[in-house]
Amino acid sequence: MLTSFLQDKQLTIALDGEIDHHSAQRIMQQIGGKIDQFLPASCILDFERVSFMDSSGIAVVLNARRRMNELGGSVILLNVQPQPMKILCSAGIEQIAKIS
Amino acid sequence: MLTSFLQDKQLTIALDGEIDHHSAQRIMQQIGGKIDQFLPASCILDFERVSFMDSSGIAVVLNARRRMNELGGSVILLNVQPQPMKILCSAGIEQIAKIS
Amino acid sequence: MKTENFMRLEFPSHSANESFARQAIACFAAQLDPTLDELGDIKTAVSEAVTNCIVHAYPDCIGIVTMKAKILKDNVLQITVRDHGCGIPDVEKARQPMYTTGGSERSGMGFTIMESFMSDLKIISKPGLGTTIQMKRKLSRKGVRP
Amino acid sequence: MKTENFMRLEFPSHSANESFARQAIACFAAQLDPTLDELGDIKTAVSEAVTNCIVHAYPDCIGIVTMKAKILKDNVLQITVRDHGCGIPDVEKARQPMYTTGGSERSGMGFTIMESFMSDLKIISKPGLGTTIQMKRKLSRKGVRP
Ligand SMILES: Nc1ncnc2c1ncn2[C@@H]1O[C@H](COP(=O)(O)OP(=O)(O)O)[C@@H](O)[C@H]1O
Ligand SMILES: Nc1ncnc2c1ncn2[C@@H]1O[C@H](COP(=O)(O)OP(=O)(O)O)[C@@H](O)[C@H]1O
Repeated sequence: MLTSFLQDKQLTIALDGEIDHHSAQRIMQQIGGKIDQFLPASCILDFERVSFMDSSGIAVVLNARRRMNELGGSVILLNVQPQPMKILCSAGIEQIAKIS
Repeated sequence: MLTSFLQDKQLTIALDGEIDHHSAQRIMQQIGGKIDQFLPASCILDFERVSFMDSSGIAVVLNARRRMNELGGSVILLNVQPQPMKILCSAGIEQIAKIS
Repeated sequence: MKTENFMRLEFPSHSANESFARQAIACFAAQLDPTLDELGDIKTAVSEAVTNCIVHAYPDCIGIVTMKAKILKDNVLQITVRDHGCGIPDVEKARQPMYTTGGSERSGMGFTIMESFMSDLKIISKPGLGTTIQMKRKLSRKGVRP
Repeated sequence: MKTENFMRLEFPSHSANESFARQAIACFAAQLDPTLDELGDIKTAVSEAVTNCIVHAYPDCIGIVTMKAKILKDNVLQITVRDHGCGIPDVEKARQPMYTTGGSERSGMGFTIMESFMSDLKIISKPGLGTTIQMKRKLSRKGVRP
């Protein structure tokens, strides 16, 4: 289960490990479940402990962003390591989610 | 090159990395070269940084022991980690070299 | 190692084997002494190619995926990933960024990433017969390292 | 993973591939969540079997080594290592501890180690045609871990 906490309507979810197609579906479901549960104003995905990610991770971010759009909120990506950053940039993700 | 030092006619050689057939020949030559150079009374092989060893490592010890026998000296194995220890024990190496 | 080296790895299209394939290529590439960055690129490209076999080539069954790697001269690593699955009807379309037949779980960025992280991406596909992906990567040579 | 998994890996008999074969089996075995000790045993057995192909089966040439691994029920890993090299004239003799045709660089302990670290060691060999080594290892089951 992903760790998460809520503060001032801001939901922070800490992702973990390698994100590929094998792990992505479970991660998407967990993120979706938490957003549905807390209905936050913004959703922070903490990538600090994501050691590897392929394009399946892009779909994870896109899905989170779609859910947050429905709530009128935003998605922020935190502590993105070099390899995942390369993938996110190659998909132009900085145009749809804030990377900080 | 393996690090080594000589004190009171005792030659200590620090082995390093994984010992398999690929690396063993070079290691044997280097140990032999150092014994020939210093003609020590005893030869200590420090296994602290040997992370893996297969039966090629047994041949390394047997070769060192053969050289030291010719000089009337002994071979002592130091800081042997669990995996290499298992290999050495399965070959009954404690009967021909001191493990401390 | 002076003489040419290669490997050929076969495994069934279970999604758990995506990480196995990545690790296997990383272990094989280790002999070329790649940088962390280069290793990341190679693992990503393999992850994309193998995932495509699992998701697209064999959508309803488990089939065999074959990954080959070969060391060419001048520190070039050549990787081939092959399936005998459904094939790609229109390769030009499939190569386009964001194009996917995989729904919201896929981003359509697989080929785009392979193309930008590797060189000479070749896609050979016959509907009903399967797909072969070939790509290369020149690694910074050991001697040249600071 | 519930469904049966396997892999098949081919590589040329360069001695640099000994460590590649060890790492590949370790990556594949990872799905069974082995202990460090179990992983060490499996890597050692593979190192012995692959080295034998490199040193004994193909003494004067480079040949192909095939390593297969398969997950059987009850967390059993089965490993097969095969060459098409010179073969073993007397398998019973070869299995004896300290028996080697490899001179002072070999200890003659390879088969003894495979036998004590793994179970069901089978050696099938035909002079001139090659050798197949098959061995198994039951891993402590994940559920039973403290
Ligand atoms: N090995 C394959 N077998 C069949 N179809 C494939 C294969 N690889 C890719 N495709 C097709 O090409 C499309 C684009 O692939 P890609 O760029 O990797 O993006 P994605 O995997 O996210 O869909 C896929 O959606 C699929 O229709
Ligand atoms: N794959 C093989 N092909 C041919 N001969 C082999 C093979 N494996 C083992 N042998 C023979 O069996 C002997 C014993 O092998 P082993 O117990 O592994 O010890 P070692 O490799 O140290 O000689 C070898 O010396 C060799 O003569």
